[in-house]
Amino acid sequence: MSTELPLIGDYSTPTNELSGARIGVVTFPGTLDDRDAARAVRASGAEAVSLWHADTDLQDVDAVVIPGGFSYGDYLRAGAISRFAPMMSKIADAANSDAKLPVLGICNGFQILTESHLLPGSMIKNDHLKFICRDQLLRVENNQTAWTNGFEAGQEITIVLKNQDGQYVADEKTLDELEAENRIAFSYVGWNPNGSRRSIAGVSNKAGNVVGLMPHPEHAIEVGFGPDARGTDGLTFFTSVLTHLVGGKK
Amino acid sequence: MSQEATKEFNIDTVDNAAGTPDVELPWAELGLKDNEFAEIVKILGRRPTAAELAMYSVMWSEHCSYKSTKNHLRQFGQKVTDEMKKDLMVGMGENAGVTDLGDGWAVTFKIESHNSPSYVEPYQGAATGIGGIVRDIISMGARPIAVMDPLRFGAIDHEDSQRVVHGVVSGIGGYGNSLGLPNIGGETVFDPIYQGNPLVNALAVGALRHEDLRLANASGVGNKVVLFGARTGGDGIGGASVLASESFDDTKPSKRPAVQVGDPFAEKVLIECCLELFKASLVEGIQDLGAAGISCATSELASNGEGGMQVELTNVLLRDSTLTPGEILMSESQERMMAVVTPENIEAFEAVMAKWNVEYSWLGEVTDTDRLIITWDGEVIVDVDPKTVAHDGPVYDRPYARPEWQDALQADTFKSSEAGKNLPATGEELKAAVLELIASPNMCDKSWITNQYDRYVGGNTALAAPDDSGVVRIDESTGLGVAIATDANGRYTFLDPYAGAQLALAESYRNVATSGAIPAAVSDCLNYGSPENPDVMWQLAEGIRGLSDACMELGVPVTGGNVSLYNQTGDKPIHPTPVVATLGKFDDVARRTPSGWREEADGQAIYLIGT
Amino acid sequence: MPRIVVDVMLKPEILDPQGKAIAGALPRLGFTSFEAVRQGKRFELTVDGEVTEEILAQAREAAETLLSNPVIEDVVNVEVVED
Amino acid sequence: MPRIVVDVMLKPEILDPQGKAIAGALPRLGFTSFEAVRQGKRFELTVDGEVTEEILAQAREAAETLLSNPVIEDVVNVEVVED
Ligand SMILES: Nc1ncnc2c1ncn2[C@@H]1O[C@H](COP(=O)(O)OP(=O)(O)O)[C@@H](O)[C@H]1O
Repeated sequence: MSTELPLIGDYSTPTNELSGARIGVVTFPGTLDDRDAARAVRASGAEAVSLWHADTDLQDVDAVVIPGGFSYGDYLRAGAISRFAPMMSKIADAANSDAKLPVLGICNGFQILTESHLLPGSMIKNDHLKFICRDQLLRVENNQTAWTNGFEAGQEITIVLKNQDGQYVADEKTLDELEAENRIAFSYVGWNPNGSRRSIAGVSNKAGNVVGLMPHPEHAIEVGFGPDARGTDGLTFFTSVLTHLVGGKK
Repeated sequence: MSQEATKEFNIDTVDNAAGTPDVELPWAELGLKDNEFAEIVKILGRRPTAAELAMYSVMWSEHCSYKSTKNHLRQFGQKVTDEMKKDLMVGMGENAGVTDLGDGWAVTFKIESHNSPSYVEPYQGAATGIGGIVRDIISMGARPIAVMDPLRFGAIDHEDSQRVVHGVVSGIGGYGNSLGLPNIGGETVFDPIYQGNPLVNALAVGALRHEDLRLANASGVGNKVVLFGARTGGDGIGGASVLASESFDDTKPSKRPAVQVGDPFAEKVLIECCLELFKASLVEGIQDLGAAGISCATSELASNGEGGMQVELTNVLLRDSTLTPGEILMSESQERMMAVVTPENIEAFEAVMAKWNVEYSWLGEVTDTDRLIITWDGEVIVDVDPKTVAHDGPVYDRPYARPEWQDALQADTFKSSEAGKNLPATGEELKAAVLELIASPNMCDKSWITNQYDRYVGGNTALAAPDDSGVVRIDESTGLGVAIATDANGRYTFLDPYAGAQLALAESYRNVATSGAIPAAVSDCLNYGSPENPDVMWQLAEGIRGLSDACMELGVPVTGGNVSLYNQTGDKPIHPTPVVATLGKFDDVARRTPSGWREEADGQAIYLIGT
Repeated sequence: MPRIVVDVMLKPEILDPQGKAIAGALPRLGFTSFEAVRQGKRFELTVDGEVTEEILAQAREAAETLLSNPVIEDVVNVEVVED
Repeated sequence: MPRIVVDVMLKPEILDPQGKAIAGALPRLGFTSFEAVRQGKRFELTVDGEVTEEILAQAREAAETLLSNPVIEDVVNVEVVED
């Protein structure tokens, strides 16, 4: 049986609800990687649930992915306008509540999370001023978060990097804090592709339920369609959160 | 008509035109020839109104009417066998051809040029080139799934090349990346012949379910015509619009932009919005707005459908309130679409617009008259048979002849040249020659370009740069997909216009075949100089003859394409450059074969196949 | 119609990649008098009618919340321009 | 150090997608007093020493040639700011 390219908001097929977990994927106007993120969620065994930026119903999801793209064209600043979406306030509340909803922000999603102040710092234009798309080597610095517990600490992984505004910046005090609190989740290995401070590729909040990173794990989940045409390192992000949800290691 | 409106625009109504046969009209400035203007008067039985003149002049331009090439392009439709047509669901003539893929899937693809705008303003010119070709794909009812960009620039070390090359590449990336369409390939060629005339061709491919196929036609009396997407501005009307004379008095319109600026965010929203419309079957016919804007959309929708169309032009949402009716009809503002909707579906249509926050306005409806009637505040300013605007434009049999210099050109081999006397003889010299060759800008690594393009978005890219063809999966459950390669060689085609076009096809066909796909369809972008030059016209005629013969020989139909003429700097035409895109089918892209050996396994055998 | 101009610059301690690129290009074009360059944003908000104190306050708030990101940027100027 | 401020805006007749996106967002955040928004660029060129007429002329020329794209943009302002 053939399936159609799903419209946004229609991730019903094919599902594989082994874990019973429901993971929300948010779509803003201009979001690009929502269907890819939904595919990654399904590939990990969970159910992908479409969340529309203008809605306020979190639909009882167990975790949320804010995917990449150019929401509102990134015209003002990446993530600047999306941050004010009704769905974002719901997500922020849930992330900060006792339930500590796991939230993963990828690329534009990371930018939205920093604009929302759920994560520290911000992103400015790449130091070389160009869009860059490449297979990127990362080191998992913190495997104690909801989205990284399936990795070994210090493990090197390859996932896709593609962005225009990926240079992570924060003041020195914040950077020191991040380091001291082990909140740098990922750093670039080999070459720093956008001039990020301290080679930071991703960070987490204090509780470890909110993680943001510039590279795209959802593009490295399937042999033949990812980095090097082989890499599937991205899948572990999504299986990690399932482990987290069933009370596995943090 | 109110006195106010008369004063502001001096609206030239049909009645007024009938009563004032001797008013001078700026038809020559609008690019019409005297015989063409005379033909318009004959068709209408009176002088055209300013608005009608605007419509005819843009629709009868070379760009929209193919008046110099129509007679030759026919061969693409004639040199076909039933076998070649077997999988063809929509052939040439629509916005893009559609090929059956099996399993209820179809694919549509097309290549187009945006050469001259990309020279004037490289970033925006290239960006809007991507935008335009993607809208062609949407208008077939398809979801765009990938883009490609065959590019040709002047010498890499020329002072102007930096502006053009970096502008074009970032424009293509800036727009394509923001749409979420993977860039799966292209070409980059440097040659001084393209110095003042770079070639920026853009290809888009889309996938659709058979039942979602939409065509550009307006049928069903009483159905409503809607314009949606961006507002209409003065884009593409050009500097000081000659239509200023539309107001036949001294009130000058405000400035018209010399270039169009693309809004990829608006286009991305438009894509999703259209797909929802298709899925819910909310539009009967749909047309993208590109060159010739509303003139093109209304006249094509009306002439392809049954019946006529009535449109009230003051309903068009404007970005610039000083636009005259003729300018509104000619405007090339980007990111707009026109659709025909049944009255029952209006509410649902508006709900989709509201969801995506897209502006729209109801312009008019389909009528039973066979006429395209456009009013301004109720006054009739256009009353034409839409076919005369959209399809019955002038057709020219331009004279052509094999240039006298062609023999000398072919005789002038490298071996007989000064440099040729120093052909590498020793191993050392050969090594130096090889190094020189691979260091040339045309041979060297293109990742400095392709790394600025997102090749992963969508999660379906099975091959992209540096492979010989791009491969995308369409159906996740079966692996069904397509391979596409674009190729051209202006130098070969200059030497032999017939064989050169065939070689372009042969190369793209081979690239698709070696990736493991079965070649199934061809789209071409014919970049040539001025058709009024018999030498160039001969190159063009030979190119089309060569390509159509080769398609017949290989059994692949041309499903659509684009002709770009007048590519020249001063009197010097570019090399004839027919860019050919071949599309191949995969029943499972898992079987795609990358170029080169990627697996780190020693001991693989290398074969050389062919002659 | 009057406009309210809002100017936003990256905070001085944040390296500005665009400004740096321009600073590098200027001397190559013969413009040698400039020590440093920074690139920021200028917004023009058009107001239909008079710019009241209240509207100006709105503009200031929009400047701080939407038009700039206080983590990396400063609003350096909000002023009314009459045409 | 004195700075020369150069303001560049898209020509009025050119579509400004950035301004459009902001204009769309403002009312959703309760800022309803603005008819239109346009987004441009502000450059600050730092001068080491006094801003002579000659340096100002250089800045004007740089504004027209490098800092703006005359096909789609206008230099709307070049002025000296002393700190
Ligand atoms: N402008 C471009 N856009 C996208 N891909 C490009 C472009 N130019 C070159 N490429 C890609 O780079 C790779 C190498 O190109 P090229 O050096 O022209 O290869 P070849 O000589 O084998 O045709 C190919 O995969 C081609 O599709």
